[in-house]
Amino acid sequence: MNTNNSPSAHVHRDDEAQKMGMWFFLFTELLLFGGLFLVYSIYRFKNPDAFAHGAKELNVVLGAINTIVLLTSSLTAALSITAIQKGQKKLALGLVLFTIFCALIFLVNKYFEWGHKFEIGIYPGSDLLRAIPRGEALFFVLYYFMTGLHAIHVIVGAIILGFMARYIQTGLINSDYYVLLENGALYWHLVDLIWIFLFPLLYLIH
Amino acid sequence: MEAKASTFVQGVDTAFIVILGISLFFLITITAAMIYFVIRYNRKKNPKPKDVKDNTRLEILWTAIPTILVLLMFWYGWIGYTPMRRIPAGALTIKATGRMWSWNFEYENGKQSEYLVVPVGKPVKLELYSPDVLHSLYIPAFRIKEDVVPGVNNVMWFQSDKPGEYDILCAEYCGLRHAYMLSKVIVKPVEEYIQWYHATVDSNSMADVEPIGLQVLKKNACISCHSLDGSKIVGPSFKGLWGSERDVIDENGKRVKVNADENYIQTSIYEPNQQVVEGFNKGLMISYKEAITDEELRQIIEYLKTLK
Amino acid sequence: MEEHKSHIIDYLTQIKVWVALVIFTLITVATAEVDFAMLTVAVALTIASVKSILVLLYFMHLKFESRILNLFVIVVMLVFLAMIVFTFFDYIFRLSHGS
Amino acid sequence: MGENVQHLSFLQDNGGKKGILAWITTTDHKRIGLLYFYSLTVFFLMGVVLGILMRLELMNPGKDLVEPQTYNSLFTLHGVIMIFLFVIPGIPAVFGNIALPLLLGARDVAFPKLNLLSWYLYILGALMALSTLLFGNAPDTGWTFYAPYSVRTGTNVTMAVLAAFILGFSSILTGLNFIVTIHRMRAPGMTWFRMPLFSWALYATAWIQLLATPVVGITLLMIAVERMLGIGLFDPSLGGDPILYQHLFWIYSHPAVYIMILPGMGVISEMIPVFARRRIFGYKAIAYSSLAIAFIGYFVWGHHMFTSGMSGPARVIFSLLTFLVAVPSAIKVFNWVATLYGGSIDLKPPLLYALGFIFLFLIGGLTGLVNGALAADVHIHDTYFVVGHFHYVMFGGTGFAFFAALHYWFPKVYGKMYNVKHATRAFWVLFTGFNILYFPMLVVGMMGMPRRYYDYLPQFHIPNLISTFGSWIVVSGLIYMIVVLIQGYRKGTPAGKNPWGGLTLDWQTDSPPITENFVELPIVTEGPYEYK
Ligand code: HEA
Ligand code: HEA
Ligand code: HEC
Ligand code: CUA
Ligand SMILES: [Cu+2]
Repeated sequence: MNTNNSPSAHVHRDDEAQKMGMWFFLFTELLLFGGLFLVYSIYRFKNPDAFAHGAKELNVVLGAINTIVLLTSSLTAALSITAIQKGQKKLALGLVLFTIFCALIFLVNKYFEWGHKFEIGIYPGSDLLRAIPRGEALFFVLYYFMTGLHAIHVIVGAIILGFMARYIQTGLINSDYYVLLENGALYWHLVDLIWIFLFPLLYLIH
Repeated sequence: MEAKASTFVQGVDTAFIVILGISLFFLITITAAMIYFVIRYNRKKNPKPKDVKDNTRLEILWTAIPTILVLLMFWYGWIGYTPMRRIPAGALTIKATGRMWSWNFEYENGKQSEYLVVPVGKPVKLELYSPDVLHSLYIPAFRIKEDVVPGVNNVMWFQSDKPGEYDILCAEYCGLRHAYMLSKVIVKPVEEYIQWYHATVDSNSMADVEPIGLQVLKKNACISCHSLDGSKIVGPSFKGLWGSERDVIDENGKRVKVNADENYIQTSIYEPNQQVVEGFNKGLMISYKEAITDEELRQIIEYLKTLK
Repeated sequence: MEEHKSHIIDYLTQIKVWVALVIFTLITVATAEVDFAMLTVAVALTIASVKSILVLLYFMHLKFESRILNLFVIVVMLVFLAMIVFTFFDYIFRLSHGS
Repeated sequence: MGENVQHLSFLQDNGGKKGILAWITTTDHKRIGLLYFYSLTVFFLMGVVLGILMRLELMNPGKDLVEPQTYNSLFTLHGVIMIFLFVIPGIPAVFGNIALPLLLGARDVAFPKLNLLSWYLYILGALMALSTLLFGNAPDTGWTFYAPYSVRTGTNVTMAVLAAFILGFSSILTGLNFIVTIHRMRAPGMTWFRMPLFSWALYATAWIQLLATPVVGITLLMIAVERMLGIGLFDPSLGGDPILYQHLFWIYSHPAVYIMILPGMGVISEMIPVFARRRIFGYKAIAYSSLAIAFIGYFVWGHHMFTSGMSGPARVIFSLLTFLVAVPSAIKVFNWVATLYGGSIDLKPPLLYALGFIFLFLIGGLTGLVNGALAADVHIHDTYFVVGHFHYVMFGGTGFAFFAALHYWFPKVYGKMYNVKHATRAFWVLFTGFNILYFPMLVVGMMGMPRRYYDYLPQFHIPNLISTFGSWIVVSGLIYMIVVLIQGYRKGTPAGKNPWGGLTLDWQTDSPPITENFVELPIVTEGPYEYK
C-alpha cells in the first residue's frame, strides 16, 4: 500500500457527515416512539372498545388546532433554510423565531388540555383511573406517556431552535454554512412527524 | 431418566439427539481441521503460503448444506412439539395455581392438593393460574414446561404412562424463594387415583393433626412470606402480631398507628395494599379476597391468637 | 468527499405542501366522524402516512438527498413495520383462538 | 514514511493539558478507547467477583455463603454488569475506537466530541448501576427485568433500569459515530470492498445499535415510570400485559446478542489472515454474512418466549427464523477455517485466542441451535443449559475475541511486546478452566436444573461442584493473563511498527500511533489482506 505524498489533507468540514449523523439520530428517535406505538397498537387491539371510549374524552378541536400549529411551524422551519440559503438573514431569523413561537403555542394548548383532564380527575395514579375499566385506564396512561414524551421533544426542539436563532444572529450560520440550521430543522420536523401519527391514533380513532 | 415418563419424552429426546448429533459432527470435524492445519501448515514447515483463490461453488455448498441441516433440525423440533399443543378432548382438567412460592392443584370436585396427583395413562390438562407474578411449571421428567402468567390463561397437558413420583420445579424467576417453589407429580394407578380423588382427607399430608387455622395458612402459602417464629422473611412474622400496635403507612402515604384487631387482619388479607406495614413493601402481597372465605378468615384469626 | 451544495427549494413549493398538509388534516378530522367500521383505522393511518411522506420529501428535503439516505429511511420503516407484524403474529392468533 | 521525529505518540501528546485532565477531556479516538478499556476492566472484574461468589454459593446444596436475597441480587448485578457494561460496549467501544480510524486511514472518528460524550454517559450509567450495590437494596429481578415482578419488588429496580437506559444511549452514540465514520472517512481509494472486515462487522453492529436500542430504552423507561407513578403499563392487575413486556425486551435484547458477537467475529477475521499469511478466504461472504446476521437477527426474538404462552404460529415462525440466522454464522466459521488451509501459520497468542474463540463459539452456537428447536427448548428453557449456552457465546465468544484483540493490538497501542511464552500458557489455563466451569452447566441443565436457583435438589450436586472448581481455574488464568500484560506494559521490549506482519493500515503507522494517526493520509490501492 502506498502513502499519499500530496500535502496532508486538512481536517476539513464535512457537512454531509453532519447531516447523515442527524438522520441516524432521527432513526433512533423514530424507534423510541416506535416502541410506544407498538405498545399502543397491541393494547388497542386487546381493548378496542375501551380505547374508543377513552378517545372520545379527548378534545378533537384542541388536537386539530395543535396539529395545524405544528404543521405551520414545520413550514416556517423549512422556509428558514431557503431563506438562509438565499442569504436573507433577517427573514431566516424571523422564521426561526416564529417556529419557536408556534412551539410555545403548542405547549400552552397542551397545558390547558392536560389541566382540564387533571381537573376532572384523569391523571396517572388518580382515583378515577383506578376506578374505571382497565382498558380505559391503559388508554389514558398511554395518552399521558405518549403526549408527555412528545411534549419533552417539543421543548428540546424549541431550545435547539433557540440556539439556531442565536447562531443566525451571530453569523455562525450563514448562506455558506447552514448545516446546523438544517439539522435543527430536521429535528423539529421529526417532532411534527410523530405528532402526525399521535393525533389520529389518540384523538380520532373511535 | 429411563423409560417414558410422559408421552412427549420420545419426541423431545429425538430432537435432542438429532441436533446434538449433527452438532457433534461439526464440532469434531471443524476442530480437527483447525488442529490439522495449524500443525501441517505451521510456519516452520510451510514458510511460503499457497495462494488460494476464492471459490464460489464452495461458498454455495457450505451455505446450502447447513441450510438443509437446520431445516431438518427445525422439523424435528416442530414435530416433537406439536403434540404438546394438541390437547385431547376429555382430558382430566386440573386448575394449577402458582403463587409466591408454592403450588396448589384444584380438582373438578373442589379437592385441593399441594401435590399433583394424576392417574396413569390418562391425559391431564392443567389450567395455569397465577395471582401475583410469573412462574413456570416445569416437570423435567415429562419434558414440559409452561409459564404461569397472571392475567393470561395458559394451559398445558401431559399423559404419563409410568407410575411414580416426579419433581415439579418453578422455572421462571419469581423472587426470594423461587428455588424452593417445588412440588411433585404423583402418578398413580387408576384405581388408587380414584380412591384418592374421592377421599375427603388428603392422605399425602398430615394435615389433620395441625390446627385448622394453620392448615389454611399453609394451603394459601402464607407461611412462605410470614414466619411463625418471629423471623422476618418477606412479610412481617405472625408471631406476636395479634393485638399488637402496628406502624402502618396508609394510602395517602401517612404514618399511622393501628391496633391489630380482627378488622385490621381482615383488611390486611383482603386489601393488603391499603395499610402497609412500615419497613415492608407494597404490592408483594396480593388480595386474598377470592381465595379465603369468611370462615377461613375466622380460623386464621383464631390461630393467630395462639401465636404469642 | 464531494463538496456538494444543497438544492434550494423555493418558498412557493413549500407553502403548497403546507396547504396540502392542512387540507389532509381537515379531511382526517372530518372522516373520523364517519364510521367506516374496520376501515376507520386504515383511513386515518393512510392519511397520516401520506402527510408524513410529504413532510419527509419536502420539508426534510429527502427528495433532494442521496439515494442511499432514501434507502436508509425505507429500511428503517420496514424494520419497524416488521417488528409490529411479528408481534401481532402472537396476538392475533392468541386472541382469536380463545384462551 | 520519512522523518516523523517531531510527531508525539498519542500516549505522550497531552495537547497542552496536564495529567488526568489531558485524558478526560481528550477527543482522540485512541485515548477514548483506552478510557473505555480501563473503566470497562474495572467493571468487568467486579462482575467476575460476583460470578465467583455465585459459584461458591452453588458449590453445595443448601446455604454455603450468602442469603437468598443476596444471591438474587448477585446474579442480577452480575448479568447487568456483564451485559450492559462489558460485552455490549466491549469490543466496539474499546477496539472499535482504537482501531477503526486506523484501519480506515482516517485521522479520527467523524464526531470526536460526541465520542467523548458517549464515554461520559457510559460512566454515568455505570455509576448509577453500581450505586445500587454500594447503597444496598440492589435489584433482584435478573437482568431481564421481567414484569410484573420488576414492578412489585421493593428493591432499587428504578435506578438499575434508568442506568440501562443511559447506557443504551451511550451505545447508540457510539454506533452512530461509527456508521458516519465508515461512510464518510475512508481513505482515498478505500472502496467498500477494500475495507478490513472488522469495519464491516462494526458497520453491521452499528445498525443494530441504532435501531434496536431505542426500543429497550422506551420499555425500561416505562418500567421506571410504572414504578414511580404506580400506573399500570405491564402489570396485569392494572390491565397491562406481561408478555408484551417480554416482546419489547427481546426485540432489543436478541439483536443485542449480535451487537456482542459481530465485533468479535470481525476481530477474528482480522487475525486469521495475518497469522496465516494468506488472503482471507471468501471476503465478500464474510462481509455480507455480517449484514445478514444483523438483519435476520431482528426477527427471531420470540425464541426467548417459547414457553411464555405466545401463540402457536408465532412460536413456529420464530423457531424457523432462529435456525436461519445460524447459517451466516456457519459461513463465517467455514471461511475462517478455509483461510488456515495452505497458509503459513504462526501460532502467536492472538491467533491462539482466535482459534479458542472458534471452538468455544462453536459449542455456544450449536447449543443455541438446541435452544432454537421448539421441542428441545420447552425442556431446557430457563435451565442451566441456557446459562451454559450464553456463557459459551458471550464469554467464550465475545470474551475470547476481546482477549484476542487485546493481545493483537497491545503492541500497537503501547509500543511494547508482552512475554509471548507466558501469554500462551495463560491462554491454556483460561481455556481449560473455561470448559470445566461451563460444560457441566450444559449437563445439569439437561437434567432439569432451573436457572436463578439459590439452592438445588441433591441430584444436581456433582456437576455444580465441578463447575465451581472450574471457576477457580478460570480466575487463576485471568490473573495470570493480566500479570503478563502488565509486565509487558512495564518492561516489554519495543514492538516496532508491525510485529505481526499485518497489511492493514493500522500496522503502517508508528507504535504507538501519533495523535493524528498518519503523517500523510494513505492512498489505498488494493484489498486489506493481499499477501503475495
Ligand atoms: C453473544 C451472544 C449470543 C450469541 C452469538 C447467541 C447465538 C445464538 N443463540 Fe443465544 N442467547 C444469548 C446470547 C447469545 N446467543 C443469551 C445471553 C441468552 C439468554 C438470555 C437470558 O435469558 O438471560 C441466549 C438464549 C438463547 C435462546 C433462548 C433459550 C431459552 O431461554 O430458552 C435461544 C433459542 O433459540 C438462543 C439461540 C441462539 C442461536 C440459534 C444462536 C446462533 O446465532 C448461533 C449460530 C452459530 C452456530 C450455529 C455455530 C457455527 C456453525 C457451524 C460451525 C456450522 C454448523 C452448523 C449448522 C449445521 C448450521 N439463544
Ligand atoms: C460476558 C458475560 C459474562 C461473563 C464473562 C460471565 C462470567 C461468569 N459467570 Fe455469568 N452470567 C452472565 C454473563 C456473564 N457471566 C449473564 C448475562 C447471566 C444471567 C444473569 C441473569 O440470570 O439475569 C449470568 C449468569 C450466571 C450464572 C447463573 C446464575 C443463576 O442463574 O442462578 C452463573 C452461575 O454460576 C454465572 C457464573 C459466572 C462465573 C463464575 C463467571 C466468571 O466469573 C468466570 C470467570 C471469568 C473470568 C475470570 C474473566 C474472563 C475475562 C474476560 C472475559 C475479559 C477481561 C479482560 C481484562 C481483565 C483485560 N453467571
Ligand atoms: C408474597 C409474599 C406474601 C404472601 C404469600 C402473603 N403475604 Fe401477608 N404480607 C406480605 C408483606 C410484604 C406484608 C407487609 C406489607 C403490607 O402490609 O402489605 C404482609 C402483611 C400481612 C399482614 C399484616 C401483618 C402485620 O404485621 O401487620 C397480615 C395479617 C398478612 N400479611 C396475612 C397474610 C395471609 C393470611 C396470607 C395468606 C393467605 C399472606 N399474608 C400471604 C407478604 C405476603
Ligand atoms: Cu415461582 Cu419461580
Ligand atoms: Cu436470542
